Amino acid sequence: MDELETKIESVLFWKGEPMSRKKLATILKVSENEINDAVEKLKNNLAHRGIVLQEKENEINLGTAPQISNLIEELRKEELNKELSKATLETLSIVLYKNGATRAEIDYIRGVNSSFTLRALSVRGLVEKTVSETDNRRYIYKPTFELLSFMGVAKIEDLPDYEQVNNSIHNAVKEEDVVAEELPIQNLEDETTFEN
Amino acid sequence: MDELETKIESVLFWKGEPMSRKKLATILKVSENEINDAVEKLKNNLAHRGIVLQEKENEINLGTAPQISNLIEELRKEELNKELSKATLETLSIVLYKNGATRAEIDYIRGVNSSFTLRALSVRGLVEKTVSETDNRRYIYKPTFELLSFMGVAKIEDLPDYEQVNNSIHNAVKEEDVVAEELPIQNLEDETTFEN
Amino acid sequence: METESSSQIYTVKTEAFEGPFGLLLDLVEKRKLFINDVSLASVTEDFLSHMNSLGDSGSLSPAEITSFIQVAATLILIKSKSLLPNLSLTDEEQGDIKNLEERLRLYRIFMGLGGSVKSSFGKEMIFAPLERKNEILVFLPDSRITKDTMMEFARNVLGGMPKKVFLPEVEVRKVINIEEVIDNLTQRIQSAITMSFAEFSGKKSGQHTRAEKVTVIVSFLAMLEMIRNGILNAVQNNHMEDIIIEKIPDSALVEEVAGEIN
Repeated sequence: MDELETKIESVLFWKGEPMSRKKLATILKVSENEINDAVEKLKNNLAHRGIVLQEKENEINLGTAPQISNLIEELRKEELNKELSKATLETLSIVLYKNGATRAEIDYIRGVNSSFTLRALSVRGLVEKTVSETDNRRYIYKPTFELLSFMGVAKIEDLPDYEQVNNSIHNAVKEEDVVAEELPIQNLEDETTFEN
Repeated sequence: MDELETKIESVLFWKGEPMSRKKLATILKVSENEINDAVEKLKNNLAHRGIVLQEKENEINLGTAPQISNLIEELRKEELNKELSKATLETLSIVLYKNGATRAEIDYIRGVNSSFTLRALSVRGLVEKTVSETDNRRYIYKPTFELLSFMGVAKIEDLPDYEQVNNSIHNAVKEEDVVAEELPIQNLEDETTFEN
Repeated sequence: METESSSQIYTVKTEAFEGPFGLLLDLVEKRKLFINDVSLASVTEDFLSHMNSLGDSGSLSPAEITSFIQVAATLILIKSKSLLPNLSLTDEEQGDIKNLEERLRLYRIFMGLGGSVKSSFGKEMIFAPLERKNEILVFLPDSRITKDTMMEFARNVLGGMPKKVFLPEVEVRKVINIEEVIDNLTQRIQSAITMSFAEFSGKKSGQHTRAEKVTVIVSFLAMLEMIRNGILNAVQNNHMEDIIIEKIPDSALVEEVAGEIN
């Protein structure tokens, strides 16, 4: 294990929360490319261990290996809320397999207004609302590390059939903007609603 | 890495504090000898990494590698001295005006998960986590005495418009049922997501 | 909370919340059909009568009624066109039909994915480490924590929460609009019947005799009348009910506070 890799592992362990690669580069006084290389190595090193490295966009995080799930669950004092309503499942599958979606896109696919479902998912920490990188007037609901953790995947691409599904739906959803105005309540609400 | 070693690493990583070999043997349903062998292997495996295995009498623990201690100390100072985010201040205001709140209540009012912001507030001694007097399975976040005196209030009721804002918060949390109707998700008792 | 197996057949009355696509897809799939205009035309009557009974039972919120009605309007178009091929549709109407098919296909994809999410969710999980204990007790406040800023933040976050309000007028307008759509379609169908009178007698009509075809159309018109009344009932039963919408938070206030401090 090289020095940078060691440091990254240490810092992530100490922090116990997700950190951005950018932040790590600043702290460790190296380039982001160097961070990326070291993270790749660290990930390989952790491949068959009790700790996994999770990745999401620019952030990385350490967690327990999914195969130990039952054991840790037993050790926890509090019960996990694993309940998912039909509305929640639909919404989560859209947010996951599209790797982030606007509320208009979600409403378009579901045929119903999803604002309450999205708020509840956000309260549970399973999705987060972020400003679109390409259009700062739009909000995108994205999967959180917490959601990836519940799904037991280190990164979004590890979801079953992700690649295949993601390709096929991207081709199919192009027309969403045209129809967004048809949706109930849509126009009454502003996307800033849940901002914090 | 064999299975037992993986499990030990996972549990120690998750727990973040020293555990006795005996306790590990009980949890993992193996003999103490088996634990000793696996711990020896784990120690060797971790020898040149960012996470090290520490032993003290009969207890073992995972910690950051000693050669990284200066870096960690720097990070700790930086974390303690950085400006509080808007999200953190917002969370603090609810803890103050609710005069003690569960994380679920704070999440519900804010519409987002507040684990990280509550952690940031705890680390800086602004709020403290206590077990609820009425329900010992629930944690309540309370403002610290130091915070109140820093703000120049002798008691929480001296906050401006305390009664009115406090009432609004109580009503907002009560209305929870109304909103949860469509989304059978919200559970005030549920502190589980990130926390223990 | 659903604990039922995925094989359980959709039942209209029991589900607390089921959007129009769930119902429509179920009707199409029960008949083992592909999603296209032909299959949608064949399930239109079923969809409308299910919708009507949902409306009568009062189990739909106004927002839900609206989303069902939107789909119903498009289905009625599809059905009318299938009964009367010479009925001319506007570009917008044709667009609605194409969109409905596409949305339904997408919805089916995500319904399936929802099943796979359900089967992995919470099974083999990754856990974040427990909160590390604070070894050193410190008190490190921030100059922005004052009595006034805390009050502003608290008021602001409360102001941003979803509020209960009355059914917005626009919802009612959309519902009224569907009435017009039905009236308008009824007229168009009636005049199309006259226009295509000759066509009915021709051999193009396949197995249907002229009399049969007229009967089908007349009963569809009767159905439309029933739906029209059903929608009115649903609206009358529901439109005074509260629904909840989001209030736009006055985030400017927080910024103002922050600005004052900086």
